[in-house]
Amino acid sequence: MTTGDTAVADTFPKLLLRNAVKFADRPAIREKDLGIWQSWSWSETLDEVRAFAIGLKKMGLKHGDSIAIIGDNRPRLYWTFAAAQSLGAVPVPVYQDAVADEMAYVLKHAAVKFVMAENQEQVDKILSVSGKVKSIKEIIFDDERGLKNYGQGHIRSFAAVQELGRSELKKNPKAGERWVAEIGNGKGSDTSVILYTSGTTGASKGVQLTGERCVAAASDTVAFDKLDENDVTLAYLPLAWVGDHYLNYAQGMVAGFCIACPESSETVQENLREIGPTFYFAPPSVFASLLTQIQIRMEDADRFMQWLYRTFIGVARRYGEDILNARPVPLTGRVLYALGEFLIYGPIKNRLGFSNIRVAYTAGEAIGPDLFQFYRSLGMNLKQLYGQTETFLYVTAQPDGEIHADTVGPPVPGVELRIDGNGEVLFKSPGMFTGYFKDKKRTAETITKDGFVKTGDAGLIDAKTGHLKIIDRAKDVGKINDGTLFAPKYIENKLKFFANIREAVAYGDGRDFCTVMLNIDLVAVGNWAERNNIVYGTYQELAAHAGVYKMIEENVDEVNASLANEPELAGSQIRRFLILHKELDADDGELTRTQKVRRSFISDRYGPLVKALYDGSESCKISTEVMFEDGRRGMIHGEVKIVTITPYPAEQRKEAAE
Amino acid sequence: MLYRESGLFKTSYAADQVIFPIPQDRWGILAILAIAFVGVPLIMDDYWANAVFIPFLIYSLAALGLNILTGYCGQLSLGTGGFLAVGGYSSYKLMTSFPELDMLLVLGGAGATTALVGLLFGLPCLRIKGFYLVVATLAAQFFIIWLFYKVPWFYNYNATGQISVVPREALGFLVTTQRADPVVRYLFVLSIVVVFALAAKNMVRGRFGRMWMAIRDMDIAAELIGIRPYMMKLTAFAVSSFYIGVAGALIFAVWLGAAESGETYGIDESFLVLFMIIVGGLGSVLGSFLGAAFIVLMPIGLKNLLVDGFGMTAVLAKHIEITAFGVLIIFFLIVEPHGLARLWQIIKEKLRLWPYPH
Amino acid sequence: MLFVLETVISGALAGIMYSLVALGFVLIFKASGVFNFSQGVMALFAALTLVGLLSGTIPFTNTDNPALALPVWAAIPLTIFVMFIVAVLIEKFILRHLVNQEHIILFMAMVGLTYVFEGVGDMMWGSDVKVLDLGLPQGAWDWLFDTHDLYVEKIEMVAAATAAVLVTVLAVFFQKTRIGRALRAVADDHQAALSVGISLRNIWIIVWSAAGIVALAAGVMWGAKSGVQFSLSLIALKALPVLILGGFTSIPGAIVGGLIIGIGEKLVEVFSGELIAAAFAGLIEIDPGVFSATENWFAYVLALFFLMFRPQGLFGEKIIERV
Amino acid sequence: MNAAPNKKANGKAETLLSVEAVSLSFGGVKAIRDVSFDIKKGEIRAIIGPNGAGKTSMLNVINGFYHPQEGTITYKGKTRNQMRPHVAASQGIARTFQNVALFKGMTTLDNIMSGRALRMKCNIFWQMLYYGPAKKEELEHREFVEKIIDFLEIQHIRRIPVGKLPYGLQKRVELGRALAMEPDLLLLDEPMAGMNLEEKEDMCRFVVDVSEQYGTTIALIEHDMGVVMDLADRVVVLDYGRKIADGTPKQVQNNQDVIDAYLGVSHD
Repeated sequence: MTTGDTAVADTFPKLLLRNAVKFADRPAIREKDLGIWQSWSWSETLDEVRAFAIGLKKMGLKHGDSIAIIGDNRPRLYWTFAAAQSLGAVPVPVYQDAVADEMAYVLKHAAVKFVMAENQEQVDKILSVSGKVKSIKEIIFDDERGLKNYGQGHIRSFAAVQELGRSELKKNPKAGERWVAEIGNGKGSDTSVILYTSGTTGASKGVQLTGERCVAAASDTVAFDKLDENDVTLAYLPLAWVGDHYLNYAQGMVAGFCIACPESSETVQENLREIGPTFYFAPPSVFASLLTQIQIRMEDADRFMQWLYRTFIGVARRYGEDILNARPVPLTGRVLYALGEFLIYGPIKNRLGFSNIRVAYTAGEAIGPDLFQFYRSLGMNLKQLYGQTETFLYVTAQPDGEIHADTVGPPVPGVELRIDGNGEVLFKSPGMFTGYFKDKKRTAETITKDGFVKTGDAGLIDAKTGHLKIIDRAKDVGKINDGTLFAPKYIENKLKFFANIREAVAYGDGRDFCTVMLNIDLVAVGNWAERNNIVYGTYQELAAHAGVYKMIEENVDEVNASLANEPELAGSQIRRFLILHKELDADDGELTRTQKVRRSFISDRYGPLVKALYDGSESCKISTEVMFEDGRRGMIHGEVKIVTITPYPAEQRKEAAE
Repeated sequence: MLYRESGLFKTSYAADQVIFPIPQDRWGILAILAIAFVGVPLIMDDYWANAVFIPFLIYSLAALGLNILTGYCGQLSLGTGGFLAVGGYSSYKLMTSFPELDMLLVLGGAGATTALVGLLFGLPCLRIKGFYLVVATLAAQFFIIWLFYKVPWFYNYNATGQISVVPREALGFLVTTQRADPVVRYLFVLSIVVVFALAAKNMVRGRFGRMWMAIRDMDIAAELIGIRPYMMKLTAFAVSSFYIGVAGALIFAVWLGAAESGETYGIDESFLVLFMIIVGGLGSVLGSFLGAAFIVLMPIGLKNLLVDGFGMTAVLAKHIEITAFGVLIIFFLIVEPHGLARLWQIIKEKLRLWPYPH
Repeated sequence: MLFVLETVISGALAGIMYSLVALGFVLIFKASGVFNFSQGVMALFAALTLVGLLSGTIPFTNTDNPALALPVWAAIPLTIFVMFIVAVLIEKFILRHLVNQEHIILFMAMVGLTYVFEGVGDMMWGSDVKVLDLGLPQGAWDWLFDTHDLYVEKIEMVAAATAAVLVTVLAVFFQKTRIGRALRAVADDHQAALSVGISLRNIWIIVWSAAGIVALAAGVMWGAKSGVQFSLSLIALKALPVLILGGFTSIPGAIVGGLIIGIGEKLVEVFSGELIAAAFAGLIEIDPGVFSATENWFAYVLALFFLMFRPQGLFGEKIIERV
Repeated sequence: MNAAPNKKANGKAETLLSVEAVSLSFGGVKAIRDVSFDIKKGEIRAIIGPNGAGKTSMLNVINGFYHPQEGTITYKGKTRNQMRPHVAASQGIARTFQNVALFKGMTTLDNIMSGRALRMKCNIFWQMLYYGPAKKEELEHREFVEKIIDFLEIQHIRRIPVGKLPYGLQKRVELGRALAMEPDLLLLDEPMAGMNLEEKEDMCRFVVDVSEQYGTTIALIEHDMGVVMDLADRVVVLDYGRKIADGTPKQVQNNQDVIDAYLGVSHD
């Protein structure tokens, strides 16, 4: 078997061949299945991939064909990436919770020939759109349950394809060598994967990434965070998202670490605890909901335990981050912190599954400073990064010891960064994409003449630290009629840092003042309601409750106080707000699949509410069409109250700061 | 608080089914064993051996035996005293008939004999359930005691009607009579109890344990999934009696050195062992130990407190002890019918969830 | 032959004692499904209390003050009152906390209660053997002895009469009175009992008081004959086979069962040794003396055999298993 | 697990069990009167009827819990009228109960493992050592049981004592225990009783999946007519212990006697 080292291995299949020798018996992938963590070593992984790849070849998958991969994080789906890449075919992961129509668009756009689907649910979806997507020739499924009677020629199981490959290997001893040779001939400049962005606006775009660039980018960050074959991650992020492909698949291949697939999406928390990863990524929302969970559970604890918790969390706030950053800390602080580690931090990290974490990242949205510091003070090395699909994730990341809640760190090694005239962040990176698939026009719009990629995000370089700070989407930054700068996301994030507020949509560009629409957090507010004996049946009822409004009003007021502190933004204090009568939902198109707000869509959908926010009315009737989980449609009707708030005068900034 | 289970995962069923899947538990058990085998012998003398450690260990063994029958298989028995007597007397007969026999074999023989007797008195369980079975076991209790009292062959025609132990060795160490070193006697009993406890744990966590518990929880359903209730109940009788027989032999040969059927192995013993498993926890190996410790140690503690501490007369202390016994039993049944083992489980669960309340 | 008759009569009279204790069991079992293992020691406790009151014992001091001694007519009602208090305490501290528990748990609680009775009884009244003198006639019944050459103790005849009266009263109570019917109902269905308008707790108190009175009767009879001492509590164990024979819920069963066991064990005790020795004569030498003290186990073995063939008892109903 | 014979395609499947002229009475009460019907291999056979029609008694007769006074039962070609339940179990008859009959003190895993009782042979001495054959056997069967747990989607309650589970899950565990026996004939006594709509749908799916995936023959009692019409290949209707109709769901639905029985027309 040919082996190469990283310098030569410029594609993932080559890395797989290397790992099968270099880390032969070390675990490559695990999956919680049938009650235990089924594990495959790197050499076993190679066997599985080889059999499947040769089976695929036998079925007619060729260089340049594309194969869609749809499903949860399963070893066989990961192997499909490697197997396809080994044949020069292009894997196209698709969000598994996408409805059939969304899926059809991607499948059609990528001219998918093969589909690897996780289970019956996905196979059924594919079959329902197969009329529209003529390019599909073969469907392969992983979980055989319920698919027994789908035994027609072009639908077969993963195992059957592997069987095909194995019998070929047996019949034809050269097949294995030929396969290895084929990998050796694979070019790093070939497209390795096409990742479709979920697209905050318009139809999704297929970001083409090449093997050599992927490997280069991953190698840089593996070195940056000193990851090696002893690390473990939990692979729970959607396969179709760049984060999973980068953090788990690419870094796993480069560093040779083990990725662990949870039993199901419901058991992620539990599986996380079992696996105890050393490297972990989660968006801020996950960290926020974990913190909420901790707080809620601690509220039920007895008084001694609450006292203990509060005391030692206080200790952690005082000393924790300094200890983590290796800054000088008085001896008493160290002793108290060690005691806290034994009594509180250790157990909490243990409950969360964070005991073994060496490096954790968060990204995607701004993270609340309190939230960020909470985890860091517990001794967890949580850092921020900024990235995009187009750059194969990393643009900037915080190095150990240089951590700030409000920055996303300096550019990672190899990345060039610049901010152009209108504040937009541009970069050039080793992992950069080669273009949008079948979309020259938008490719040209995004890549500048000198090879920089426009991120569409507005940001600035912090003068003191040299770190990048992201304010908002470049195109979303606007002006209030009086000329004040209006950064909606900045305001929204400030609101969302309150546990009670789940989503916020701010308006103000081209208007006289700033207003917001809010979603309350059903868990946090529901818990509050329970403690205060407030009975409610639905989200709508709870959201309209006068007590809830009062509580939220206080939160909004605090945000205003903090905005009043910033001269540029004092004018964009919130004057009026309302609490939406339904939760914003990706199924209704209000959020993207990555849970980002689709601002313009929401403005259209809730036009009457936006109008009411500015016409001074006290309340507004609204009817909204919603889609239920089973695909049925229905209407929600309601009357939404609107509250007016007095802003702080800008001169009060000093007092408010105290 | 002490538990750190994050990062603890099983990649095979074998690893998932070990007795103590959590490392902290494993270390805890190892520490206890180390103390028991190395630490305790350092302070061992005749008083500690005879008053505390040996009775505790032997009763743990008896409680284990009864727990298999009552706690796991759900068959209530008040014949423990009688079965202990069978163990004691058969060990005596074996020791006197075969002077060369190693004590380990004597114990095995005593256990086997008791198992046979247990089987015999278990036969009615085919038709009898619940309280009615208590009668069968009481019949065993009284009949056996009567037999050993009335038939002189059993006590080798001694004028006293008692049986007295003779010096015997186990693997070359003298373990019986007062001439034996208390450390040796203690270690001998300890080793036997550890082995039997391990075997019991293995049985109850496997196929037999499940079948016994199935019969305990719902015998009709058990039969409909193919378990033969009669066979399984008899197995439980046999295994349980084996344990109790060995315990009975140890009571006679290693602990007391002499025995008389009605005195040593009376109906009170039956209740005592039953209390142990109630207080300790029905259907729990750990509970058998906790229960035995509690029932053996409580009177000692109470006596020390009342007689030495408050200067009460021994008679009054005895009465208070009896009352306290009754009150504690009732208290346990009301507050924690699943015994000390459940209490430990709750504490352990709290430690695992720490600092969360649930 | 006369000796046989004498043995039978003596057995029957002992059997009545068993019946009295078994009656207490039945009462409680019928009404609460609780197997009151402490019935025997309750009899002991009742008898001790009575003796204590009669001789003016100051509780917990183990000293008598003759000035405080009560006459029989006052001591008996007072003892009954004490048994009522005991019933209230048992309900308050034990039964109400164990509602809906499994049978084995209730049974064990009763065993625990046995210990409490024993300990408290000893502490209150002292643990030495007491003589109970109620002025009941002692000695043999001369008339029978003179005319038929039968030796029967008067006290035993009194016991038999008392038992007969108690049984009759209880039977009437259960059959004819509203409370009695409620008590029967409660055993089958707690809800049904509630609909009669008596709270479950009161029912328990009534039942336990009644059982206390029966225990007192048994304690007095047994105590008058053999002195009040710990062995009295052991007749509780004898009541168990009686119940097996008679059925756990049948009052007549308790009586008949008591008689069968009383007579049976006396006959076996007296004659089995000789019979067996005779049967094996010539084959092996058997000392008839070996077959003495069979009273200890005969009742259980008889019950055991009985169980094999009629598990529901003489008067119990056939159990149909359902799924 | 045996492969599924494609029953729909083959109308003349062989008979697995036939009940002939069976009568059963308790004391004077006649629970079943002269009932005959058969169950074909691989089908889902429903037994329906109003309350007290003798449906559960019929199941009890089939698996040997009750012994009919008259009539015979032929199972796998062998005729019998007396059989102990554990013998029925050993011949491949498994069942669930109307009121869940689980082992309450045991976990989900142990409950389903206990369904493997018949297939585990290791003696008690190996068991005491938990080593060698005993361990091997435990692990093999554990793997099998895990597949059932996965099949029934009850992974999250694996280690929870069943007494603490909600009713719907208990029913699922009970089905799991029956499946662990790898039965040829599965008797389900009102598998959906007391469930909410969602649980019912799940259970229906499991029953269909069991039939398709493992090819198990199923006889089920069910009150929900909708469920019966969806699931069953053939239906037998009992009323007051008598058989009043037998046929496909459609035939039975249109049968006048059945309509009368369900509407409570008097029986004189």
